[in-house]
Amino acid sequence: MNKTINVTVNGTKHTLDVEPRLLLVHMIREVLNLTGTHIGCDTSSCGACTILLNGKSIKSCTVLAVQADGKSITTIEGLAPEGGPLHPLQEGFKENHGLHCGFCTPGMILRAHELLEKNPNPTEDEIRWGISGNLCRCTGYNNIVKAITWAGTKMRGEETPSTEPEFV
Amino acid sequence: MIAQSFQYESPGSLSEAISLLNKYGDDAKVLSGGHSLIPMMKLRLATPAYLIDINGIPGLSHISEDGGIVRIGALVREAEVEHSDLLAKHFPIFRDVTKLIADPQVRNMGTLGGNLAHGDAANDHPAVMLALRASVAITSAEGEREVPIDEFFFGFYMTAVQQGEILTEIRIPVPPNGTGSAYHKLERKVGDYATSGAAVQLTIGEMGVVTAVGIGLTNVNSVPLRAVRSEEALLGKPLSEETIALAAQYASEDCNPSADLRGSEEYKRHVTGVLVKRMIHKAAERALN
Amino acid sequence: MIQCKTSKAIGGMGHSMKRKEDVRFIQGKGHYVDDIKLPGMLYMDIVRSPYAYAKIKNINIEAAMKVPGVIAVVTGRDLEKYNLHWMPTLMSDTQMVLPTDTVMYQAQEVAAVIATTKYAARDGREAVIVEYEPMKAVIDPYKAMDPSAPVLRTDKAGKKDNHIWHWEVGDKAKTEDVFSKADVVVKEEMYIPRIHVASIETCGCVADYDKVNNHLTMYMTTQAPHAIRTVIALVAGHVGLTEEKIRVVSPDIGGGFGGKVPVYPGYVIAIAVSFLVGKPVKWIEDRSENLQADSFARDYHITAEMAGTKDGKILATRFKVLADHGYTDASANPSKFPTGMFSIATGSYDYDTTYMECDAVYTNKPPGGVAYRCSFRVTEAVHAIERITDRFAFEIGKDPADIRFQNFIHKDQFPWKSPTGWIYDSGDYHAGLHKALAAIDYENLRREQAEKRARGELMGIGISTFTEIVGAGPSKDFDILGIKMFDSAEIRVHPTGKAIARFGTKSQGQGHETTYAQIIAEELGIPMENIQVEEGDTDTAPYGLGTYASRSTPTAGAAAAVAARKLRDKARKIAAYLLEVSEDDLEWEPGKFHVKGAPEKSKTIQEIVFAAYTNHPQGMEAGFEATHYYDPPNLTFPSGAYVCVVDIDNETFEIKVRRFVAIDDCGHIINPMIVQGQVHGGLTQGIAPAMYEELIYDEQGNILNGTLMDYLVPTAVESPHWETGHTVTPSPHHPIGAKGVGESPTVGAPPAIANAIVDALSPFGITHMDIPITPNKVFKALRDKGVIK
Amino acid sequence: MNVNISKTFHVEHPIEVVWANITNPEKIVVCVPGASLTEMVDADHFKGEVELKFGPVKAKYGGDISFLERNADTHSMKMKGVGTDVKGKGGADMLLNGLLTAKDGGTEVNVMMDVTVQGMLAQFGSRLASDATTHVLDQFISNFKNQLDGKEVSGSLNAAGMMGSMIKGMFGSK
Repeated sequence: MNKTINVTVNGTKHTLDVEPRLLLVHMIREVLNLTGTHIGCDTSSCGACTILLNGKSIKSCTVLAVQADGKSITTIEGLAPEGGPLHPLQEGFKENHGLHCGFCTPGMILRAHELLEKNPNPTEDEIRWGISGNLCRCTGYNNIVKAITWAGTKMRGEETPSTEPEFV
Repeated sequence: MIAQSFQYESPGSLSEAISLLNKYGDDAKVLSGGHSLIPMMKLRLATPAYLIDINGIPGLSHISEDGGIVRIGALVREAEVEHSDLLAKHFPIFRDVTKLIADPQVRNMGTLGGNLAHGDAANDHPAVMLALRASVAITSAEGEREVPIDEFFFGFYMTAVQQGEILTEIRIPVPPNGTGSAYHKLERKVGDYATSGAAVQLTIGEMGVVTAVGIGLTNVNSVPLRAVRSEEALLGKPLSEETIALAAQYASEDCNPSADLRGSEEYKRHVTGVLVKRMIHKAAERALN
Repeated sequence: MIQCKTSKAIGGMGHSMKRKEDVRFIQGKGHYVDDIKLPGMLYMDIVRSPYAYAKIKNINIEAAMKVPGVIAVVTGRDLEKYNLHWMPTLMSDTQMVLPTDTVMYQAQEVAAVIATTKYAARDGREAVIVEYEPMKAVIDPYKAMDPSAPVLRTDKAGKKDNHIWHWEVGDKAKTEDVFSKADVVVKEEMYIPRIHVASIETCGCVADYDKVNNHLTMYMTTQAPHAIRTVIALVAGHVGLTEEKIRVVSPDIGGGFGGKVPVYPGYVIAIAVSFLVGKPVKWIEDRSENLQADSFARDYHITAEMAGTKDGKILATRFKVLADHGYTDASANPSKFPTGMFSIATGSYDYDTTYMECDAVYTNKPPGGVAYRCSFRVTEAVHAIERITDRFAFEIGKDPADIRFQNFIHKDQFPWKSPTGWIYDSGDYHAGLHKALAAIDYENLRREQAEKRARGELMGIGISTFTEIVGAGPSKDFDILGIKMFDSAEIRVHPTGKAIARFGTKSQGQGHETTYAQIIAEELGIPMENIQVEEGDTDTAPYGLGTYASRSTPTAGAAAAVAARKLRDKARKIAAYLLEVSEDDLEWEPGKFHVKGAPEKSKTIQEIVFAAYTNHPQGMEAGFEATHYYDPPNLTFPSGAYVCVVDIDNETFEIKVRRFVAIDDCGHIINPMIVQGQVHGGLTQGIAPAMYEELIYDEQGNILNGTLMDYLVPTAVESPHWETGHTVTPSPHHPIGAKGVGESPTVGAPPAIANAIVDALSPFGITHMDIPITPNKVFKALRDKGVIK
Repeated sequence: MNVNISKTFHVEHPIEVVWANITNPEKIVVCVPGASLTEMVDADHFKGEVELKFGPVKAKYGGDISFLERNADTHSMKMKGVGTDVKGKGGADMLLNGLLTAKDGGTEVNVMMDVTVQGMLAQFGSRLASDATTHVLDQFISNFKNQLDGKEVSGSLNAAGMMGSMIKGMFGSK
């Protein structure tokens, strides 16, 4: 038996008739066609499907769409206006080579979003623990840490550090 | 990975939830944080016909203190446990344990009630609750009953929560001054289930004598294990390297770990002793500060 | 030192240009296979075997067909009618698409369910009931070699054992002679575990067959779209799908690492179904399917031996390998090299005697032997030589750094012919190791270690100085299924001076859209911002063998440079015409030709290109386009010196990598930021098998860690803060002096870590530990030595 | 995946009575919690089903059971069950060895259970398998004792339910 839910996604209200077993990530990707949110595992291990649910980062592969009824969702597509200025995290990832294949990136950025909100000036160790629910197979994490640090600096209104690689 | 179809109910009150559980019986499952249940459903290891989502029920999300008891609603999220100042004040162990549970996103969803009600000795809160000598409130159509934590776990995925019942609150006695608590687990990588874990709370009275102690162990027995002999080795005596070593040795001897991908039985026994020793030291240090 | 010939505005080689591809990825606009949605698209899900070895007695599809939305269930018997139930592997072995009677490993494809929605397909999969008759599985490769073992490949007529092939290289008699006379001989048994790339995006495809036009468009996660097109034509040509009717599109790929080179049964079934029903069919693996059924890497059992003198001179090595290939040899090695480039195992050291042999066997495990960020068995080779070198140093009581300096091939000895016949192009191993040791402050670390040992603390320092072999490869020796391993570039410069360049390779995160543009910018002076790079569409890109084994820069990168140079030659002619001087009077500077001695008389590349369309010399072909198929004269031999420090908790035996310094030499560097990024990523995929990852099977052939809950991909917490640097020893034969780098760190890191851990435990007489080295294994090793009771 | 567990217990019944019980398929099969006998093929071969439930996880196996040995002289029996998950997700083989020894007027019973699991349960339930087997054996022993004492043994029993209701009775405070 389907259930009608109301969700606000990236600021737009939707009323959807969904099967109770529909996973939130499938609602986002298949029903709303927001394909920036990815699926990397079945067991809430990889974090590629991370989105913000009422501002909190969650793994949308392990949440049912019906559980989002009455709530608001932010996906990577909603982080900054299309074609408009990038969010400091998006900019930070680009400037600091915080991504290779790009598959984990949306989840990583949304997780970092909540991390910086709760802790605007995190240490390297706090960042590493803060993104421990997100797997990246390409970057070795050094530059993701650097990207989040850079974004934090920018969001605090401070001068951003150099993005040149320390590769001597 | 997609779950088998089920009927979804989101009751607005506890009584409504309980009547649904009674109506659907064995075919119904309670959905709280869902981070143990939904993966099992996606793998179709679990195929409940009815899912009773209790997240919309008011009155289950509190952390409060009254009459020397800290009360934690079953729906309190791990992230809230992690950041609660009230809990941090009385039980530094919660900061230790929550940091080691899964990852931040899972902690935003996962609940303390669910962690206990799942009845998995590999979960971390059971050992903590043993150390803190908590009790658990379980509500059914007949009302509420309070079950001491020692009488809560019965086997793999088996707890005192029966058909038609919901775990509603966790109650922890506020310890006296001079109490400290600590938890650590060994994990293969961050977010993993424990290879072994130890939770310790102890109270140090005059002359350095241990006046109260609780020690719980994670994932080294089919049910969460209280290290009874380890507690006895400390209780009523001044804390010393000898008593601590004895407590560690007893924990190592009394646990029943099985060999698996996390390690051999011998290794698990060994590190259980090490963890108990370290957590006693850490709890004692906190007790004295 | 990296020196740039172009300005940052042009962005040629040596500049850390920000990546062009990132703009879409950071905004969620990457376009991966699972993002494709076509009208009328059907969804496929696959029924898999719960048994490692079993006869299929019956497949009951009745209930599945009753599931709403399910339109078909395809079995091996259905494919058999079209002779599509078997297919060739990249090693010319054979592999089932769907079985008709026997399953050979757990999670093998058994039947495919086709439905109108993803959810219905999964429900249908659950409703297919397969009756099996389980048989006793052969899991241990040594047992598979036993004459009493059941013959697994009964489909092969006359097959009487589980042996696949034997390979050997070197001088057996001479090696035996040196070993028998040597002062010192050391030997270790080493297992390089079965591991999985676990790229965050799993594999999948959308097969879109158009019945009216008899045309197939195959969108798929492949690192080698052209080779795949040819393979599809070879497999399905007999049903009318000939190569001109096939277009393979590889959109953005969420990590490959070699796992997206093979042709998996799911792809072929999707094509077959689309062909039969005339509708697009999407198949996307789950993570557990990916881990359990896709090609694995490694699984080499190596006996390594080294002979030397008492004072540390290496005289000879000997390696004997047993390779577990699962039920079919589905590696992706060049035809002539069934063990890939394992023969690089003589390492970075100057000696002339070696003998290596390898036997490959069938077991009831998933097929493969492909890649984990290194496909050609270089990781296995480097692990063997770097571990046995340390073992030798330990035996004679010499510092592992000293023994390396003593035996390194000197930079003046290049090109150097190895005892197995490779011609190392260039290297400066001494410089690399000196730099790494200085960066980590080696002497002080050894002092600290001595103090800690006195206090009973466990600290270890490990070194790995490896020689890589990448860039396959010269066509005289290298092919995949007969196709020579060249690669290609096509550059088209538009009249306004902006360009599009297309390649036969396919980036999976390596940043080709940026680095290829930089190579062309370097050669033509057109700003890299104005060069659009495209890959992955066989209808538009020139033929190439794809991206794996760190071959893109050595092959397609070289092709880009050569094609650009063809254009520069043409530009010189046009410039001479426009400036009314002889070609010899012109001098090139990035972006323009000027008249020698009169720099104010010049034509920019943009002016020249415009003229190529508007005002070109009589008799000259119009336009400004060039294509090149580059056949490398040799492989490239990158190298590295890695030093690692570990601390081991002396009670719990948890291992922490305190510091890790990696100095890489990949010749001339195109983009330091990207090279460093590749090194970081490769190092994390080096620590992974060294300390965390291994696919584990029980005696019945059940995979015990087929999800990411138990297959331990490192997070940011396990992955240390990598310290990286470089030396530059250009490849003398490569047009831009570059070598590959992507797999170097994955090759070099595991022995550095293993050496460090063994070093920490060496006071207790421990001389070797198999990776992944876990606290549990350290505990066991110390217990076996009686250190722990 | 293989789990091997052995337990020894004492019952206050003469060895021949115990022997008669342990070698009677209709009696022994129902002592396995969740198991039922569905068909007698011949004296040594029969068919049965086992339904197990652990929290949210349920598994149902159907299969062939046979006596490999029933030696009245040595009072030793071997029984083998070959089961298949009814949803086709794998199988489980169980070897049950029983050895009786007369002791102190009663009987000492040694039971060894050797369970090999293949498929889904082996893959995802590795933590469960060992505990589950122990649990099943404990329940088996408890049922076996009850049966000898003439108490009721429910064939469709599920482990969690029984344990839970027992506990509820003991500790319930309504």
